[in-house]
Amino acid sequence: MSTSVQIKQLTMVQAITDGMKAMLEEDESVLVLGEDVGTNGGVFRATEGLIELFGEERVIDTPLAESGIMGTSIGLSVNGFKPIVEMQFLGFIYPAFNQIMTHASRMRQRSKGRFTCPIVIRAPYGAGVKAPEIHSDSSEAMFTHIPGLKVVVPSNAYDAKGLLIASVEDPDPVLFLEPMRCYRSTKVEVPENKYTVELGKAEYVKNGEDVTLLTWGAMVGDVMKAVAPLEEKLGITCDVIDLRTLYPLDKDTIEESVKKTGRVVIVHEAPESGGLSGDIISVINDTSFFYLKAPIQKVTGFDTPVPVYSLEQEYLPSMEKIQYAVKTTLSY
Amino acid sequence: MSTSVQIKQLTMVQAITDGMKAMLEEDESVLVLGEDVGTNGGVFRATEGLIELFGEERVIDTPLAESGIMGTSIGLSVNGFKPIVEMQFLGFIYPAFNQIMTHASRMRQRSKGRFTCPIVIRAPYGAGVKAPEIHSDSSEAMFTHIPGLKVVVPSNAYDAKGLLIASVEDPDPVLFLEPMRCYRSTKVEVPENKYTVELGKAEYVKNGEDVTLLTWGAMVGDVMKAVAPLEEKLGITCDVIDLRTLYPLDKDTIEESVKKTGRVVIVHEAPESGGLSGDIISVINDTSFFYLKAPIQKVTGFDTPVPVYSLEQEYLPSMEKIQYAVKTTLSY
Amino acid sequence: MKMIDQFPIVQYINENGVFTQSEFEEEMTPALLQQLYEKMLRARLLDRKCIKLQRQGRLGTYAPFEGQEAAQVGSALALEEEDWIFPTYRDHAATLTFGHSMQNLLAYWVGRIEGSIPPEDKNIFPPAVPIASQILHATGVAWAEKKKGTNHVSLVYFGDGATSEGDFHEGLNFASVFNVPVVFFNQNNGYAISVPIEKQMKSKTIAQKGLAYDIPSIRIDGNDIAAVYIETKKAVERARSGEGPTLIEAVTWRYGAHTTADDPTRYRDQTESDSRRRTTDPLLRIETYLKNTNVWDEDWLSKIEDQISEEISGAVDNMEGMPKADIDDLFSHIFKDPTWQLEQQRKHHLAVKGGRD
Amino acid sequence: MKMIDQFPIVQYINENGVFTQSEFEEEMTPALLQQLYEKMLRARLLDRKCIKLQRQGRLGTYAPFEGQEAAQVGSALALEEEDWIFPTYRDHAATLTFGHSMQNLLAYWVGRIEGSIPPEDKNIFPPAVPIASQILHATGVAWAEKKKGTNHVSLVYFGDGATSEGDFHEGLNFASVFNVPVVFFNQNNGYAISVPIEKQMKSKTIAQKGLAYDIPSIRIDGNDIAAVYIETKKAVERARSGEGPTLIEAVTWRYGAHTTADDPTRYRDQTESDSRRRTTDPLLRIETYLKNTNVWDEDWLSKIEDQISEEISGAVDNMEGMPKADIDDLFSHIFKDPTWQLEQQRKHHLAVKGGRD
Ligand SMILES: Cc1ncc(C[n+]2csc(CCOP(=O)(O)OP(=O)(O)O)c2C)c(N)n1
Ligand SMILES: Cc1ncc(C[n+]2csc(CCOP(=O)(O)OP(=O)(O)O)c2C)c(N)n1
Ligand SMILES: [Mg+2]
Ligand SMILES: [Mg+2]
Repeated sequence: MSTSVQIKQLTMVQAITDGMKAMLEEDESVLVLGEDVGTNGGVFRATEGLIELFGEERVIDTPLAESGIMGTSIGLSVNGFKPIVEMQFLGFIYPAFNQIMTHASRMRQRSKGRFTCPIVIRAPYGAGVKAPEIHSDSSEAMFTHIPGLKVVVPSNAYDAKGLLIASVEDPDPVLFLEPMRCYRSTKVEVPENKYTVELGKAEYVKNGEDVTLLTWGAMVGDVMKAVAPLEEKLGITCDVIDLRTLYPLDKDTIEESVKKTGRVVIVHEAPESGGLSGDIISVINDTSFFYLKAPIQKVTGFDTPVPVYSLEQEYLPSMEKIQYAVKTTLSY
Repeated sequence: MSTSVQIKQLTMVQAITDGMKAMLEEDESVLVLGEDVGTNGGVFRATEGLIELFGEERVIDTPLAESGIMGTSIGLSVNGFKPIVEMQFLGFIYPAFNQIMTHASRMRQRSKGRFTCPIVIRAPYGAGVKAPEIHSDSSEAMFTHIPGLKVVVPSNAYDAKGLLIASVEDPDPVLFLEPMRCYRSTKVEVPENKYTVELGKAEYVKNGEDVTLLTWGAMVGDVMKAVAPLEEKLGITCDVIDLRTLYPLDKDTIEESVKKTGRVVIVHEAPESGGLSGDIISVINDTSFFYLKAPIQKVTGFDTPVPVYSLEQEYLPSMEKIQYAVKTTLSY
Repeated sequence: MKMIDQFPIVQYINENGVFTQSEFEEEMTPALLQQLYEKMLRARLLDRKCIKLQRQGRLGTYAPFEGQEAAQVGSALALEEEDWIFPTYRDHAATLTFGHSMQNLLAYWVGRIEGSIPPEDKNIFPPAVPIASQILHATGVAWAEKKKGTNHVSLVYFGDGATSEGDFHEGLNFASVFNVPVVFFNQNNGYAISVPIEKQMKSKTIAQKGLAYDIPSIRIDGNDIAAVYIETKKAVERARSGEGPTLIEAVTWRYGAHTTADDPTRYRDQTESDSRRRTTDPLLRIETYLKNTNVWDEDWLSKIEDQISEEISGAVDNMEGMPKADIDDLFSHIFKDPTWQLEQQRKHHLAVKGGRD
Repeated sequence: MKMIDQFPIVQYINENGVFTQSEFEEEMTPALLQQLYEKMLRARLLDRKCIKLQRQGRLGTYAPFEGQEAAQVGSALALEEEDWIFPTYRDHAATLTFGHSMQNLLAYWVGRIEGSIPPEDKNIFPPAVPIASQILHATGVAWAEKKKGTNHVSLVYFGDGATSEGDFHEGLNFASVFNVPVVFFNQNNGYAISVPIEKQMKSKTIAQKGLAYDIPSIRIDGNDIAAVYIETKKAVERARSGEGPTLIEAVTWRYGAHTTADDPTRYRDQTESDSRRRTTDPLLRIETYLKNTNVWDEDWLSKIEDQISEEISGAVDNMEGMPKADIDDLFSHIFKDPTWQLEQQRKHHLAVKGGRD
């Protein structure tokens, strides 16, 4: 038998299923819990087939109660299990906010490590798929402000599986956000075996010299599309960095690229005020202030809730806005 | 009878009571709701005497349920009332997070103004009073990221009354944070009549030339103490700005001062990552980038939950750290 | 006594179209039943149209309610003009009956804000999307009516799944403690998406949950519009006269998918829906009763079918003819007066868009 | 039947020190009752000491429990070594009895993390501060025991006020649905800070809230340690043998303030506390019983009082002799491996502090 790694072409949602399957197989303490994750295989089919393979003691349809899911998962995790919790949409995580903010994230500190909560909270998020209202929130920055919680966002199927496995193996709670727009947008090669993508490490999606674009999730594809014509027609070359982990940010990669280019565009779909762009600018201020040649440009959502879908394309960062921001940063 | 305004010497908590009293008197639709706000007069005595004056139909002891308080207040506010809701401590607001994030703040948008939620949510917050654990959270930045919600923090009794009245008169939901450390730390002159302090406007607490210090709440006093010796001994003169409203930030005042000094120190007690310093740096980046002479310095809490009180003084921004930051910004 | 016996399913007209609670037969005149039938038919035809439109790509994801018409129509009709209703995403039969605009209702499912906005004189809350959260709003609104000294009431819809959320509990407790004029109208359709009620709760009834709060509860046949109408009226009258909240569990069934994005064959045997259509269907029941009592009239049926079809196509045309969503709506209703951030973002947005659209 | 009659207060030893449920008199031997008395006395003397220390500025704000000793001690003793308990900020009599370190318990009230950390072999959760949130943790922990196939159980403490929170409802429902081995132990002391139970709920009992979930419930005299001990044992055995959760409402009274920062005279007549001391006090009841049965022994009493006083002063000394809180504790237990932010913040902190301390 050869040792060569089997490769499959998978969508992001399939890669996520694959990652959960790998961990359920390897580690008996891993559980999957949530609304409709069992028989139905999840409203996005992310848990498809898992209950058949692992049974309803490990893949659990819970009552409709997010605080209940989160709170009991805290108990399960303290007492030896590793729950992978699905919040059906990020917009429905808020009833569980107290349990996340006050308990899951503080348990290790409150007990000096005696009790810990190795929980992964998965949640589809973001706009652009014409979902009904309240289904498209992008509130990741609220969670990066919760000490004791890591926040991860993959932009592609390969990372999704590797980051998910790393999150399950992480000894602390991780919020794992899944950009709905990426769920089925494309298939990429994903190894069949288990592998991890390290938390806390950003990735250069492409390299350039003139401007650094910092982004994550569904915006990575948009940014790549937006910079292509700039590169081809105007010869503007860009570093495009997929941050992948939003807490802790990969300071070193950000610093390295900003020191090279001196020009930065941050792209995210959450509202500008309170959005993660603030934190990123803060990190750049701390590490690379004197290298900046121009004010940092932001392409973000507005200070509004994500609108109903007739307006969501207006709300989302557009190609034009990204290009405009790149040009603006070069105009100084 | 003279028209001269009566002045009283009040602590901040008394000024807050005074503000509620003024509004309860003036406007029949104003209600006060919360846990222990009636007979007990609130655990900090902020509602002391109100139930005697206005009766239990208007000053209401509710069951112990934050989501319930917030959710029913949404209904009350849509249907003609102006609830002033007390969350007993900011650390206990999280069970109400869904109602605030998804409903109170979005009602106007979701109905194009047909339904609105003029609610004031009062909450004592911050560390430094040796409160039991979980009682000292400083999570204001999570709320500045909620579109549709304003966030206000007074630093003294005069502002507290004026800002509170302005908040009650505001047609939209306002989170009104009361720094526990300031509740009884000092008395200042407070007019007996009704007056407002405009939301969205910062205040110069003192003027200087060399460095801009941006802060709010209990930190204002600390900053003033910290800069006094710098000024006296080293001749470093400072703008100390009390932001007062955290959303919307007073961009113009920040810009004006930063353009003058070119050097900035931001002081807050919330954790650094995700803290409001990010937003402030972002505003400075947008408005005054080319005026900055040095990286912006931050004196903040750590990326940790507010610790139990044996460690809270270590956690809180100290005089030394503020002075260190001022000197650092001047070292460039 | 077992709970399930303590809360028997109250029925007025049984599956054979026979009035079993004869004292109400007088109130439920054939004319009234025809009117109720017409409202149910109107809702059902709209629901079917929506599914068609969704399949044609003319609506987005849609949440159908076919099978639940009696529960929604009967309860909505039990209210008076100035009362309030709090629908979920699935309660179009109720909102339509209570006076929501059909055009706006359709607009909701093409992602238009207008969808959430009722006619000026109708107290209809925007549909609740986060499960159970509206139970508190209904309680608060009704509490306000009580404080104002009116006799208007709230009626709030929620599903079997919603009873698991903390907000259900807090809402019932507040209503109980403050003796608020609200009717908690549960549509127990046996499923929360794929989760059957047996996995949602161990209790055999939802009605028994009222016992925790000393709230009078009743379990009714939600497919029997006579039972729904009269029992809701009673609850509404209790509320109106200051006697406080009532919990109604209307046992019903959703024939179709949770939403058009859902595939019910994954989690339940759809033959149950087929057999229920033939046995417990709310429209069929009235049809049978009217036939039994010789009031049924095929001409009348085809006349109202035509009227309804016409109304629906008109509404669809109007909805599809709506001017494009206004970009200003993004910025104008966040606060009464936009903050500088909103002004600036709006300006930047329009500037970058330029002449694009 | 009225709820209040459906849930009568179960009592074993009445206020006159008479065993009213004689079948348990054999199990509750005088020796056992002496032991229970001693545990209650130990808790009470510690509680009084804490209030004194707080007045002297040697403890911070403190939450006293005097009056609730029977409820806490009796229930904690009904558990086995490997079971789990989930206390609130007021359940020191329970945690102490279950084996928490007295020194750490004191340390909690000088703001030390150590306060939340039980001895290695004791499954005691950090005290819950946000009301009712621990009910879910207890359910999750017990669920884990069930999944592991052990027969350990959880017992969770919460107050009358806590029943209003959504987490109470969600916890009971999860426990019911998954048939989890957890005992929900409610101490109904009639007040949530200043809010009397009549404003907290309209229902006359807390026990009846179990009906919503088909969870067996019982209402007991929480000041009768025999009733508490035996009824909790029954519930624990039910849980242990796979029969699922039980809700126990232990009706009790807190003589003193909510915390040392609270002034109960603002919201209740303190003479009620005085009269309760003379009538329903949990220690007095055992004393009377032991006197009635001629087992009471003043020498024994003064011996154990001395022992306890000594233990307490030792614990106070140890607590006050603890090395200063370690700054590293601020940074070291946020994540297993500190992030760069934490490293950097720690370094900066120590650098700026310099030799200061
Ligand atoms: C807080 C929250 N969690 C999850 C969801 C996703 N969701 C939408 S409908 C639904 C099931 C609701 O079931 P039920 O209350 O029985 O109402 P039904 O759809 O059957 O009418 C779920 C889980 C949501 N909308 N809100
Ligand atoms: C979520 C939350 N809200 C408010 C508080 C403030 N608070 C602390 S104790 C308490 C009353 C609790 O009453 P009860 O549950 O009856 O317990 P008791 O104190 O009587 O033992 C309140 C409101 C809190 N700790 N957590
Ligand atoms: Mg349902
Ligand atoms: Mg109590």
